[in-house]
Amino acid sequence: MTKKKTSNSEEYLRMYTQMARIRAFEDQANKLYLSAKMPGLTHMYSGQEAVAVGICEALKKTDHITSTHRGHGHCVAKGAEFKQMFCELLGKEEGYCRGKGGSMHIADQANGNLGANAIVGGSAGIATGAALSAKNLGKDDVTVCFFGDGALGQGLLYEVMNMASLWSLPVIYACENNLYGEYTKVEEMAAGELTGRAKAFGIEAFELDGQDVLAVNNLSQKLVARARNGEGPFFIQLNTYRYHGHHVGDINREYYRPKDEEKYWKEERDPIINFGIWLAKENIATTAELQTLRDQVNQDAADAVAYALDASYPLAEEVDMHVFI
Amino acid sequence: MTKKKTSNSEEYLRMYTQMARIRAFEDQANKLYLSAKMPGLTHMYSGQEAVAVGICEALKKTDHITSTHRGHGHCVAKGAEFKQMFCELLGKEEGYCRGKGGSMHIADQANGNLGANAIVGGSAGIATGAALSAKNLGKDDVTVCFFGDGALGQGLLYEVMNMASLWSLPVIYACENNLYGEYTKVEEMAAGELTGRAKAFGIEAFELDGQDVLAVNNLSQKLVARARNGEGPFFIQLNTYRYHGHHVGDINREYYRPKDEEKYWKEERDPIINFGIWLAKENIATTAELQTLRDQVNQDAADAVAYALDASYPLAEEVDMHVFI
Amino acid sequence: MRSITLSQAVNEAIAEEMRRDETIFLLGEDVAEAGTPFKILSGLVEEFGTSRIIDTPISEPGFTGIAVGAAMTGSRPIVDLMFGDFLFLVMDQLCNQAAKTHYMSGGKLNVPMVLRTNLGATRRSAAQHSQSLHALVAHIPGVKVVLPSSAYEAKGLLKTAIRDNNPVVIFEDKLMYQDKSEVPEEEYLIPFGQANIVRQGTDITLVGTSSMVQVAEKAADILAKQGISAEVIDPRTIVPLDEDTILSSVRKTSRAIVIDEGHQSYGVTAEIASRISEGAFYHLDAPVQRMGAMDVPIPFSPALEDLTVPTPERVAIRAMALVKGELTYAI
Amino acid sequence: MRSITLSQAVNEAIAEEMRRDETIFLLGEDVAEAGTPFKILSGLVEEFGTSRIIDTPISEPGFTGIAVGAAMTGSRPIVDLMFGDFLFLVMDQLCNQAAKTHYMSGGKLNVPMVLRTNLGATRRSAAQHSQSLHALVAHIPGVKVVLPSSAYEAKGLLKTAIRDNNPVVIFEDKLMYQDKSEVPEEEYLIPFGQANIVRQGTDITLVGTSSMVQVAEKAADILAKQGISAEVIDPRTIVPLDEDTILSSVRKTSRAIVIDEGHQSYGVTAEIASRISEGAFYHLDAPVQRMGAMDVPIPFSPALEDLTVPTPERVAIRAMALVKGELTYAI
Ligand SMILES: Cc1ncc(C[n+]2csc(CCOP(=O)(O)OP(=O)(O)O)c2C)c(N)n1
Ligand SMILES: Cc1ncc(C[n+]2csc(CCOP(=O)(O)OP(=O)(O)O)c2C)c(N)n1
Ligand SMILES: [Mg+2]
Ligand SMILES: [Mg+2]
Repeated sequence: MTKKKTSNSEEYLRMYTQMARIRAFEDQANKLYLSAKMPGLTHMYSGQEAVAVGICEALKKTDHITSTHRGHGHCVAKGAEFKQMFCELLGKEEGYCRGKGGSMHIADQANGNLGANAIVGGSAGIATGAALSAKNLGKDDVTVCFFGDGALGQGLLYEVMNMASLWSLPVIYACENNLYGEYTKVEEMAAGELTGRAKAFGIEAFELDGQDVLAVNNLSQKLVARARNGEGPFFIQLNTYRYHGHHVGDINREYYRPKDEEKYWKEERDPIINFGIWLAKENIATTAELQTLRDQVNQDAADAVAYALDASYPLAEEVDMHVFI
Repeated sequence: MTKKKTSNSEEYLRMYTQMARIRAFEDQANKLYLSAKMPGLTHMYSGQEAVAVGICEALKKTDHITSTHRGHGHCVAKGAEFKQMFCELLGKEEGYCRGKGGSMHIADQANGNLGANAIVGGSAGIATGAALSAKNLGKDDVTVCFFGDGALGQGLLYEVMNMASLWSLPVIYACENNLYGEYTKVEEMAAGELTGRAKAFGIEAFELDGQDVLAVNNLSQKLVARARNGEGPFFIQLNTYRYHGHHVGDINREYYRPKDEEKYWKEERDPIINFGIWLAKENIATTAELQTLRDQVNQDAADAVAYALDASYPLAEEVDMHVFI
Repeated sequence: MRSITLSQAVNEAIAEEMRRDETIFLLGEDVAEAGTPFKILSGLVEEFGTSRIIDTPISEPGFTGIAVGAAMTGSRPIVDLMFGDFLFLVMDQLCNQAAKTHYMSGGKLNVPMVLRTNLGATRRSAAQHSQSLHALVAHIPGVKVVLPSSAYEAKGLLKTAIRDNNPVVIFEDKLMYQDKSEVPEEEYLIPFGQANIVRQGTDITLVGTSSMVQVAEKAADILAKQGISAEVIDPRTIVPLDEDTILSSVRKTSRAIVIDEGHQSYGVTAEIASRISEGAFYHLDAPVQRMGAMDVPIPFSPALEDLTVPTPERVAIRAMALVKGELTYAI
Repeated sequence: MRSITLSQAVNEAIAEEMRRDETIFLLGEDVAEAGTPFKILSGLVEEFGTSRIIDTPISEPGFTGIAVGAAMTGSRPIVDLMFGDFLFLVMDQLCNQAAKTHYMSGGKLNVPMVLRTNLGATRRSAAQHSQSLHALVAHIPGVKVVLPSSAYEAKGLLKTAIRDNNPVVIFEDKLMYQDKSEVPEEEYLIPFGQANIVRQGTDITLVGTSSMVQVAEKAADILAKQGISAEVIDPRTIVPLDEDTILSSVRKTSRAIVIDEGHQSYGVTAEIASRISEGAFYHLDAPVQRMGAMDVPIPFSPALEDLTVPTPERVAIRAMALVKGELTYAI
């Protein structure tokens, strides 16, 4: 952990809570899948919580984010509620997208989340466009584009980084390097240095421990402020790890990823555990208080799941609504 | 000029001739347009001759190139004949593509030219694929991908440079920076350093005076040899200039490009004039000999035009031939 | 009434709408000082400045994606795609993103963007600069598809497109940019989904889109000389499609030819012909005829290119055969 | 005869062809050790090594372009495109480059590549992972389009595709990967452009593609119980399309329904229905019916998704109405 500033204890606890909420959400989502109650597949964000929370806690509600197929964490971190999220995952009418989007398209317009995206790298243009829009309309909103290391393979990203740089747009490209894209290692997919991909376009680029929520938040605060000030764009590479398989169904994964590696990240690098230890050490919260907090969050998630399971599906009439406005 | 090696006088004269042939070809093509004998529009390569010739003279016949909308120079440099080229430009059956491709799709398979391309950047994949193919099939052929500064805007290029780097493919990306893409300056289209775009993918990149045919040829020889040897890919930025408008119809262009600038390049930086001066100075050829050579080349071009104007169009039956093989 | 070119009509439509609504901006290649290679947008950057008339790098997928994001967040972008053939480059952003956002978000997000591009062959521009690809976009739910057939149509339809809250793709006919037609000085809009009966007739219905409206009209002239009265219908928008106007006409005439410059197979003519066959089956005296572009890449050679697209003469010949009952089975 | 899954059939087809011809290689995302997310290609990298079964970065336009170039220079690449929805990303390389190269070069270059991808909804994968986009490719001259409807078909058609000297796109039905059918041990190829009469019948022709062949067969079962004899035809390839077999059938039955999982409007059903209406006009007792996917982005919610695609029940209902003469005008 990089920063000690107990005057911020409320913020710290909020970050801890948000990380815990993401973890709780994903644990429930995974259970839903394992108990065959979830339609389709979904991608767990567990392990990467410090990235979404560290960044989103540096944003205002009106700032925008774009998200990915692994998008629950971003959604929670940007302010979404469990109930509407679970309803969406289960295809229910009360879901954020009335059940029409599902996990891979969950969006939360009211909190500035422009949506998950099932096309890898597909939201790079959208994020950059939101930044251009803000600039053009005279708003000081900043947009964060979340994407995985795998999305570095998509040419679209380079096209829009070039324009963001040419036009000094208030956008931050947040590359979550969790070491894999599906079942392939990042080094087999990406030549050269990842941050070099942004520097080539004259974009200031940073590499960071994505498990350290304070470090992520500190840098984000600075870059968001600078972006608001017209000094953008920026690029951050956040080194992190996904605990689960590529999706909930990816159970036997030793052929591409050693168990030891998973063990190391889960036991030594867990962003929630480590931040908890630090909070206790700094006397911001006791271990027991943190436990209570996590219990509460877990209960909230379980309640929301129960609610969503009972909620109703959209009516058949909805099927051809919302094609056009 | 960077190299003096009079033992190579035959090669030097060949380079001079090839450059003169390109210039002669373009002058005739322009005349065809101005006299309304050319169907459609075409893009003149005049001014950039040292790039195509310097590079192609470093290649074997079985090496491949891919070309651009501004492709006559590459085509001549890779060994094509005037007659079939003019026939193609006029849509005649004896053209390299039986008149079906025209200027923007001229290809010369027999000499390893995989074709011009009317999609900016559209041949980056093709060139990289030709390199992969050569490697896979155990051939030692090298592929050169010609493209303009404007093509740096296309994401496809970054996707394939990444793969070329990951897989060490024998491909050379030759970026002809002629300062403009259509009516827009390169600095308004490209953020950062151009060579940085390749270095980001771990590709060795070079910047070079594209008006100096010997410099271009020397570097090309080296890189082609290294690529043949499995040390590719490489990237070369060749700084050059197009003398005409974006296409033959782009006549009033002062609003985007000052006359002075054109004058400077044409008078001070002409690759043919300057190489001619050097050849004379080195006693490789007299000014008169070079004049004779240029006269001959001009005559050849004029004869080929006359031939092509008289040649016949493909028969109507051809219209639905060659959709499938 | 004054006459202006289609190019001027487009320019006016954009200028008027941009004056009315500050959230509109336009982006694309060489749109500012150069005013596009077709000189359609000349003068706009002088009035609206470079933050609203934005020159982009040659990055079609990128700037289309940027437009999608801008449209989702309060702006109303107009994308200038220099050639319709470049649609292939932007399909993901247009069809996976823009077209689906409103639906996928359960109606919460929307994408009020216009993508202006063009169609049309016979300019000797060869296979990658001559395609008419509107059928591809029409197949994807969530995008409206507009095909103006004159300067008048172009202005009224483009203004409607700019005010629409959905993604709209408008295809201008490249060969028509310098064609003039009467265009009122006063503001007008042409609603989507309302076909135009260009000419009344009783013997046969010619449904023509975009460039093919003129072709149908000229064919109707030829037919008139033979005593055949052709009704010419311009659907104006193919999504939404005004089936009613087309069906009423065919129920009256009992014969129809659908003419479109896209490739014939799996294209626009098939959809319109099918809807006619479904909705006017018992009125039809003969199978609905389709005339699209040949199913070949557009050849460069003038000797070949002109063979690939429907012409007034070929339409008239087909119409006469139809009227004379010579097309009992397939062509 | 042994039965194997469609997934195994594809695997066998590729392995057999790769053994036969060393110039064939395969590339795509997670195709090597992972054997694709659908586990279709498991075992191939072990036999053929990483230079012939190539894992790529997530760069669909890039690796499709690479395949085009490789195909132009002596290799025969097979591109694995994980989801049919990603076609939008590769349209330029597929349709502007691969499809046109042979024609534009006057027959001198050719592009013997296969792009394997899939189609099909109802997997709860939502709007960007459920599309059936074969109509888009079929509209572009120069690409063959193949739609296998079983393991047997998949193997025979894929082998033909790999030996074809043109760009071929083959769409597998995602929901069928684990479906078994009888597949001989001996080598066989299924020629393109030759429809399969899956079941003989006299009262109505059901033309079904890909996933919809099973739907048509099940509908035929339902109809049989009602005393209605349906002929089921699987075109196998929609480019080239075997019009003759379809027309012969409709001339016999006088009624037809075309069923396809792509969106209905401007899609495959329109083309096939049009060809039937043109070629069997005077034999038709009622308008040809079209049943495609609804013109909506595919919704995630199971409650909605299942409504969007044709089912055996809905096909049977439509067929009965048709046979009973209830569909005199439009539906
Ligand atoms: C354009 C595209 N190609 C392929 C896929 C299939 N796919 C889904 S997630 C994924 C891996 C993405 O890796 P990364 O960006 O690193 O994100 P992570 O899953 O690691 O969070 C792939 C290949 C897709 N959804 N979109
Ligand atoms: C994908 C695509 N976008 C736009 C165009 C239109 N266009 C043709 S040439 C050109 C400029 C290309 O600039 P550059 O690559 O620098 O080549 P140069 O013309 O300078 O040789 C443009 C925009 C095109 N042909 N293809
Ligand atoms: Mg990853
Ligand atoms: Mg240039």
